[in-house]
Amino acid sequence: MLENIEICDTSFDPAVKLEAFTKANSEAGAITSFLGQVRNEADSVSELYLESYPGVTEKGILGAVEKAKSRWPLTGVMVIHRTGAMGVGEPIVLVATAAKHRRSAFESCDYLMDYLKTEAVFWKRQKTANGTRWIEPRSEDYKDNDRWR
Amino acid sequence: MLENIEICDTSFDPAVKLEAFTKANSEAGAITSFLGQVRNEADSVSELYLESYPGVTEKGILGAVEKAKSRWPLTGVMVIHRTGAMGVGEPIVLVATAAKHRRSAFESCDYLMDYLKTEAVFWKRQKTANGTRWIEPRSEDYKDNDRWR
Amino acid sequence: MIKILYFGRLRENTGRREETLALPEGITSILTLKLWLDSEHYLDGALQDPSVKTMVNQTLVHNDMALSGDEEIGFLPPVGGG
Amino acid sequence: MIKILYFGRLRENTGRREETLALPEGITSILTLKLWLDSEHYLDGALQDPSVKTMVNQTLVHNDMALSGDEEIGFLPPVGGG
Repeated sequence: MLENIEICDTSFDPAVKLEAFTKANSEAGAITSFLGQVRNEADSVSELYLESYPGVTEKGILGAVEKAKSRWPLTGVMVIHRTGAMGVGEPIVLVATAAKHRRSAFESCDYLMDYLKTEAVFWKRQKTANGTRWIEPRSEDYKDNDRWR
Repeated sequence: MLENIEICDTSFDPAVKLEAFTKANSEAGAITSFLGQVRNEADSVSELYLESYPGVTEKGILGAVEKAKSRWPLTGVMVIHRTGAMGVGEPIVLVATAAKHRRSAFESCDYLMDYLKTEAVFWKRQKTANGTRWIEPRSEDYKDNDRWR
Repeated sequence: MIKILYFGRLRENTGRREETLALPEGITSILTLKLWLDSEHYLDGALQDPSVKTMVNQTLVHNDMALSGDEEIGFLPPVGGG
Repeated sequence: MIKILYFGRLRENTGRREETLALPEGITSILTLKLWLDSEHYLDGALQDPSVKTMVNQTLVHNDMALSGDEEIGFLPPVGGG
């Protein structure tokens, strides 16, 4: 079982990370990945800032990864999450899962993203033309996350 | 709308393809990708061979991409599919979708993979220790595909 | 002349990827062509299998499709990639 | 000494990321600590908001959790990353 969880406060290159994950899982039939990037919004988000609770955040993600592993037969999991200040187009989060069949890979990746969006211990502040605001998960995010209960 | 559909009879590098797709979709919030590779099975698949019906295969995939675009608000779609002979660990298929929110990206990628598995005009032959056999979609594949009707 | 394309296992059944021939006398539809090819290539009913689909000029057709003798005909066993 | 960590908007409400202090006299639980901090930092009830969760030594606790004066206490507004 190949596992890689990283919380980093400087930019990462999703292509490099995913290539390493793919190489390490070259005999898995199916690899699903999700990349979240800072969007270019109509009201022009110029910056996103994320903070974590060091120790607690990692432990929570590790718990979600363990749940994913017990629910789907995975051969590899990778979760990389940024903290700090990010500009438009910068990667925020990269999740990749590897399994024999695609259903397990898709569902576990989707599950981990729902966890990260609604339960992972991060706080997110958006800077727009109208100032800054702390943003919480949307009701759709909570609904998505409820699918796995 | 960034769109890239390729059917190629020589190996491709998924990292390079996905990096280009990600660069072209740097302002999308969400990118989901799926990579299918030749599995290393217990009964030792040593080779997978895929053939297409040139013209018909591309047209079918284009139709599925159009359906995906009408169903989800996508900003980019990429489908790359191998034909010919492939060894264990070699990429068979890479699908990536980009959207504002992750649900659209996940579902459209999942949808396109179900299409490719069950409806795309390919034929697949497996070479194992016991000889070769033509393989058809599993009943799970058809069931997965029925989710989108 | 008609051009016939065999895919997947049908290529192995017939021992060929494609063949080009004049439409034999009396063969006027997909159904009669299939029966003729089946006997010609000793296919043991492989083309009659309901899972085998037929395309004429790259469009799916039924068995009663009439032939003029100037078509591309593809015989497609169950498809699936990925 | 107790170490108090403020996250997200609470950091802006209190104007600080963390503070270390001796448990004030009479403050024996999370509930009384919250009330004391609220008045101390003019938080207008921000810590009392039911959406704010509390961790003692990195474990979620309820308001009635007793304090000994030697803890790391985190106040967490609603979380969410990605």
